[in-house]
Amino acid sequence: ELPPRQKAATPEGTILTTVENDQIRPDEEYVMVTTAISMPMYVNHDQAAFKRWGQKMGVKTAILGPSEWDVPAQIETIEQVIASRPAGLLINGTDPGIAQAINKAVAAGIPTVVYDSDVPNSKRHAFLGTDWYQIGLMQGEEMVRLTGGQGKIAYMGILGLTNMEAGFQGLLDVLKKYPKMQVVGKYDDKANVELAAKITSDVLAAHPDLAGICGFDSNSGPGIALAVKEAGKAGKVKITTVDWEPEHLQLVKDGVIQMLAGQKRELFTWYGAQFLFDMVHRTNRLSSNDAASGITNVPTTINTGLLRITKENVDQFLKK
Amino acid sequence: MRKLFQDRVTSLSITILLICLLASLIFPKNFPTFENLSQVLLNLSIDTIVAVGMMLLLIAGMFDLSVGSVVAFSGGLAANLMFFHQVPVPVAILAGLLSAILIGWVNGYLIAYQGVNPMIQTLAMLGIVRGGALLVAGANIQNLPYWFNAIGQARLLGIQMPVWYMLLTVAVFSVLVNRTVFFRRYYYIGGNEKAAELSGILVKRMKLYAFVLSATLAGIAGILLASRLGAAMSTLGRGLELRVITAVILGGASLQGGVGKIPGALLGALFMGLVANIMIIARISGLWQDIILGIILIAAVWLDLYLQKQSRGNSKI
Amino acid sequence: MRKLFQDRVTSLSITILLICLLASLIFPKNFPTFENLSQVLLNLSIDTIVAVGMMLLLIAGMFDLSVGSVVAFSGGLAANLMFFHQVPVPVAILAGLLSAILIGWVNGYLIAYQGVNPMIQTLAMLGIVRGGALLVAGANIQNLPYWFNAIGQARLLGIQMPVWYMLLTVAVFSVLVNRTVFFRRYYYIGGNEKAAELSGILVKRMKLYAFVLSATLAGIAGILLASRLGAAMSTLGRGLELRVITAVILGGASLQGGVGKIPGALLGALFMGLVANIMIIARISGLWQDIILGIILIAAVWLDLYLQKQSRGNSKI
Amino acid sequence: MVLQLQEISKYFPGVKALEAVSFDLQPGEVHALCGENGAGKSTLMNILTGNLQPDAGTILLHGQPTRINGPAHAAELGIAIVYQQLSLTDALSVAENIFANQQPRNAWGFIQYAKLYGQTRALLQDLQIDYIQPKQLVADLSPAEKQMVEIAKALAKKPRILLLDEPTASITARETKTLFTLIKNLKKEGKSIIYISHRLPEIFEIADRVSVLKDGHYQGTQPIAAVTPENLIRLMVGRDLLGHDQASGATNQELLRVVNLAGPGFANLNFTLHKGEILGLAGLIGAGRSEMAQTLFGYLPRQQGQVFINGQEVFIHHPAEAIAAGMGYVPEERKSQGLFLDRTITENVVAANLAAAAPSGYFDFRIAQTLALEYKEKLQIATPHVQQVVRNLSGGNQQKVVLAKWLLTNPEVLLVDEPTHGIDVGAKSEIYQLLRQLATAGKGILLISSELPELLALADRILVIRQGTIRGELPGCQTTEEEIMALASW
Ligand SMILES: Nc1ncnc2c1ncn2[C@@H]1O[C@H](COP(=O)(O)OP(=O)(O)OP(=O)(O)O)[C@@H](O)[C@H]1O
Ligand SMILES: Nc1ncnc2c1ncn2[C@@H]1O[C@H](COP(=O)(O)OP(=O)(O)OP(=O)(O)O)[C@@H](O)[C@H]1O
Ligand SMILES: [Mg+2]
Ligand SMILES: [Mg+2]
Repeated sequence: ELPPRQKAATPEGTILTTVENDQIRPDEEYVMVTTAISMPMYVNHDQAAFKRWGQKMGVKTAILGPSEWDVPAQIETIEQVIASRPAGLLINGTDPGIAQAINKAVAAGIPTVVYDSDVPNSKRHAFLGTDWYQIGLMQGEEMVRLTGGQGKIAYMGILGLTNMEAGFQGLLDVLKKYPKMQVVGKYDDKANVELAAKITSDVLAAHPDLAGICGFDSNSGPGIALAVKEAGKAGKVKITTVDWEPEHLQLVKDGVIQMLAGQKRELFTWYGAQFLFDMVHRTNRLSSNDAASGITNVPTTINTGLLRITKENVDQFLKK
Repeated sequence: MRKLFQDRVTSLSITILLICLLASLIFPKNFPTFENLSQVLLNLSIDTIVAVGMMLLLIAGMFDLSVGSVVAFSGGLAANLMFFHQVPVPVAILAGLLSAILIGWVNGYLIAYQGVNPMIQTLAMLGIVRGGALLVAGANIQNLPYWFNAIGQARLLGIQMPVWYMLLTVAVFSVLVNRTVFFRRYYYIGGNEKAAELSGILVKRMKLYAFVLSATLAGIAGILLASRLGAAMSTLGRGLELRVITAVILGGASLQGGVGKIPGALLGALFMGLVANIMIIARISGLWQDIILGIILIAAVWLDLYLQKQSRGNSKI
Repeated sequence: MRKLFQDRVTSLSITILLICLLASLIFPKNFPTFENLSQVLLNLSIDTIVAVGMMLLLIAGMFDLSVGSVVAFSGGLAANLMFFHQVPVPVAILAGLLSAILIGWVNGYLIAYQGVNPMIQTLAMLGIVRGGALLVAGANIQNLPYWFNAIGQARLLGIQMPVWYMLLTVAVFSVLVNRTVFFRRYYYIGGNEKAAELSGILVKRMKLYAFVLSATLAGIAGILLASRLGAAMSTLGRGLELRVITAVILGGASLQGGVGKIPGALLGALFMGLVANIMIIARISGLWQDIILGIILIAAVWLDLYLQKQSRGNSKI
Repeated sequence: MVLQLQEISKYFPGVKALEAVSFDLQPGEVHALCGENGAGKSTLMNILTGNLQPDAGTILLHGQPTRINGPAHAAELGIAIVYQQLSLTDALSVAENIFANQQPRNAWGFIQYAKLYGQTRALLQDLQIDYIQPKQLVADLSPAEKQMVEIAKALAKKPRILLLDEPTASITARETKTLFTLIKNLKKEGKSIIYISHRLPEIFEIADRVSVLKDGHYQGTQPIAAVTPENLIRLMVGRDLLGHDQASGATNQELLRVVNLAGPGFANLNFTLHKGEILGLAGLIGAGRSEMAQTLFGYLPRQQGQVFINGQEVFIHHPAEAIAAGMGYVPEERKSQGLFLDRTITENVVAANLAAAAPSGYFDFRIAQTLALEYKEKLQIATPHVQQVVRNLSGGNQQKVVLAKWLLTNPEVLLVDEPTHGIDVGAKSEIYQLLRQLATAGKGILLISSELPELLALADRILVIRQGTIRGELPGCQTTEEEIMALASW
């Protein structure tokens, strides 16, 4: 029995578990599937908001996925969850490779929303998130501003992740425009603070005149900052990085990190879940049978935008 | 009854049956369904194919940490050739497998003939091949040819193909390892290398073959995984080596070598797959997953030991 | 001259000296500077403290995969107590260390007295303790007391404290392991467990102690790391176990047990740290790093074997 | 009474290793313990050193009922043992092995290495084995040297009770003599010694009293003067032994010819082995006989020289090729070189000839088992079943398993290195007969043995080796032990 040939990326299948309006079924459960489920950033933003949403709406929520960054395991989790027919699926778009699993869910009639990074080849009903390319652009532009458009730049993240590679591309595209900016290296910190610190101090030894470093994963920032601090170059070597965990914010406040490109992760999952709810409850009906007419009654793609956190506004975030 | 617990394959089978029974009672709607169980099998098929090779290595008293990278590399290379160079599907697959064989050969040659420490050799190879996977697969290669994807996505009797490949691999190697002179030699090598050499077994050559075989199986697994996902990613198979070694040891092998049976590889993987599945069904999430899995692992091994001791009587040594 | 290469500590020292010399010649401005070298040492200090305990375990023929999590947990627990419960710094540190001791004790007890497979036990413990680290330090704890941060951030002779702690640990354990009856027993245990038992060594108890010791050192490392960072994070120490085991094996230990010397732990870590440092100074970036590091690792081990063979003459073992 | 055992029993699954054994030991006595392989001698010793706990019975030490918890406790109680299975650690030096866990230390608990090596040197001198260096690694010693180190290790504990479990099984006459002098000295100091050996002449030379075990049952104790070798054997075996003087079947047809062979530790080896002949190799410890055999067998690298089998030159680089050329090699160290201790008897027996159990191309367990059973009968391996793990066999029975493994390959040329190492008198005569039969069937046997009576009884010719070269050739039937020793030592 051969698999179906790839068709155009439009949602198919009828949404099975529709419920009229605001009545909540007792077994109405929304499941979020991510990878690296215990990463603090995910726990404190995505998952916290999703849980709050569930409590507010009075529906069941569950958060599943492997504890390490393991895309195949995330796919496996999605596939196993499909078997238990949740009301809706909220999926962290960690890699385009999860398209197959998303399509399975859609084909099984489960409303499926992707957040964080889009999975373009999939039939997901909706996407909310940020464009990682934009994160790269933002870091690049800030770096240009901080260094006056000249000097040596290094950057690091997890190599081989699609969203991060897009971010790297954004950064490079900005730097390309400034011939006096020289990229001296791309490094793999494997999402590890100690490794990020090691790489940074080695880079500082290699390039005593380094102008700036950009980090692309949650652990890059603290690691880079540690090494720069220990080398006594805090403030001299400019750092821009992603995410706004307490330690990132503190480092901005201390003047070690100059800018954070933050994502509005709470919005991803809060509104993502709401989209699922609205699909299930057909809150906004656009036709007599939206699923049959091949449309969804929620926005298809939403860019939640980025936060720019610098020393000027960091206090507001710290006080949150 | 007593004898049962002396053999890990039997005792693990019983444990697995009990777990299934219990899970069926607690989650009658979600656990014992065809859909769920076939999905569990599908999810462990890749690991199990790798685990068969690892079991053989452990029987011979060795192990290979580079298999996870080989999974990523072989799939990545095949995908790269198909996508960027329009190489026909079978040729691309063959290239992926050949690359795996080559990696296994280098590991085996340096370990068996040059005496390089297996841990350092295969760990270094893990890094090298992971780097290679990044080179060939970049972030991600998608839109692979239909016939390539069909290999891993087609179904037979409603069950996706990788499950069948896995069962075939386990069955074939069970018979081979049990019944052929060639493979039985690995028990002797793992039991006492010197005595094996003096009994006329070409220990070095056999070791080389074992690494080649294990890498080849990892290569096959990599192709299957890429085909199943319809995409090649350089991060595939990360951490797979430790997962597989754990499954294999759970299935009755020992790092000291000389013991283990091929079906144990499947059972070990199945045990871990079922525990993971039940935790998903029970909606246990986040940090509790690791904690509970850890406790269950220890408890399972401890229980097995306890039953063994009981059935052996109280004899010391 | 010939004898030199029989001992890994000497041969590795020579290799490291040669590497340093070469790097100083090629990169005279960047490599042989006080800042660079002291930073290299600082970056490997945490790993090395853990490696000392791991070396002892490997000498005794065992290993511990849970150390990476223990690093995160002990620091996390101490930070949690200081930050949320205003516990005085020394008490919090003590609590962190006690938790590490407890973890080591559980590992050691189950492995030595209950016979649980060390690989499965410590891998399961890795998961459990990582979960625990998330519980105590989930949100990442900042703003730790000044005196706590001072432990890891203060400097002596311009070099940050962790380097001194590392040197102290290596020195103390080198002497102890070399010169005390208690620690020398581990060579007997690793060399031939049964013979050790027959020689009147309480093998089980000694094994338990080794796990406790290794976990304690990991606990110390964790406190130091948190103090150096001025923060506790649940993700600290990820992948540290394999890095440390590699360093220790490079430093002359073997998974079979019975061999290895404590300074080897430092030398192994130093070798890897220097290679990474030089690669970056040499402008090798990104994925090539892993590939080249892997090749250098294999080459170093192979060369060492080759020289050993030469110096031993052609006698077969 | 130093030590009294009352009704000691010990059971293993399927085996009654000891059944109500009683026994006593007087101060200043050498008490020999005799019995067939698997009679329970080592088990009894293991009970005395606390490795095993008896299932029933009491141990009275100096009249006090005592529970011996383990080897450490036994050492505290003044009991030391020379194990039948070596208890040394290869990766450590001789000195550290001898003083394992009791290295001399200062007030701070630090080991005093100078003292350690000094004491070791003195001890080795006492044992007249000072050709062994205290700093040498045990891994580099030959089995015989290891055995001497093992003895030194027991003596280093200055025990009041010394248990010797087949201490002479792998050493030569010269070391045996030193050992006996030592034992006599200990006796004079009032120490008590339990002495286990399968070599009856030794027992008559050294023992004051002798006790016999048979199948785990105590057969009684007698003063040595009251027994003769014949009735001792009858007590042990339960029957009289057949005389094994069989005519030599040596022919003049050349089977194996070695020309100018050189390898690690020996050079210029020239000899011919004929069909039907048993050629003995005599020599002291470290003479290089094992190296010669292992080089011939392709295990050690050949440096130069030629080897002919049936007139055809053979080029052997690996034991596999040696087996293919019709050779077999029974190694001297059965534990590390001959056996797969954690595998069953069946699997060990077929190890060197797996094809024999796979006539159809597929390995067949039942055929393997049949073969194992056949050899269990032939060699009288004492075990309830052939699925027993070899580690659980008594030393002598383990040796028979190694022999069975090589007999199954049906070699033309069989190299046997200390083939009766640890084998009881009954089984020994069976093995002698077996070797004779093989020779009569036209095979050639190269017999390396440190037991001179064995060489004299079996060999058609004896080559005496000293320091890696042949120092003389003696006719087996006419020469004497003195003549051999004269050539073997200076
Ligand atoms: N751990 C064990 N498990 C099962 N059976 C055992 C074990 N140890 C010993 N035996 C059995 O107990 C019996 C006595 O063995 P023991 O080693 O005491 O014999 P022995 O008299 O020393 O023989 P030998 O002269 O061959 O050394 C043998 O039949 C042996 O197979
Ligand atoms: N692995 C080794 N490494 C170094 N030297 C060794 C090794 N094995 C044996 N020797 C040495 O080689 C010499 C020959 O030993 P070998 O065991 O061949 O003597 P042998 O004549 O067979 O004596 P035996 O009667 O003990 O069997 C000895 O001096 C021994 O110390
Ligand atoms: Mg015995
Ligand atoms: Mg010898």
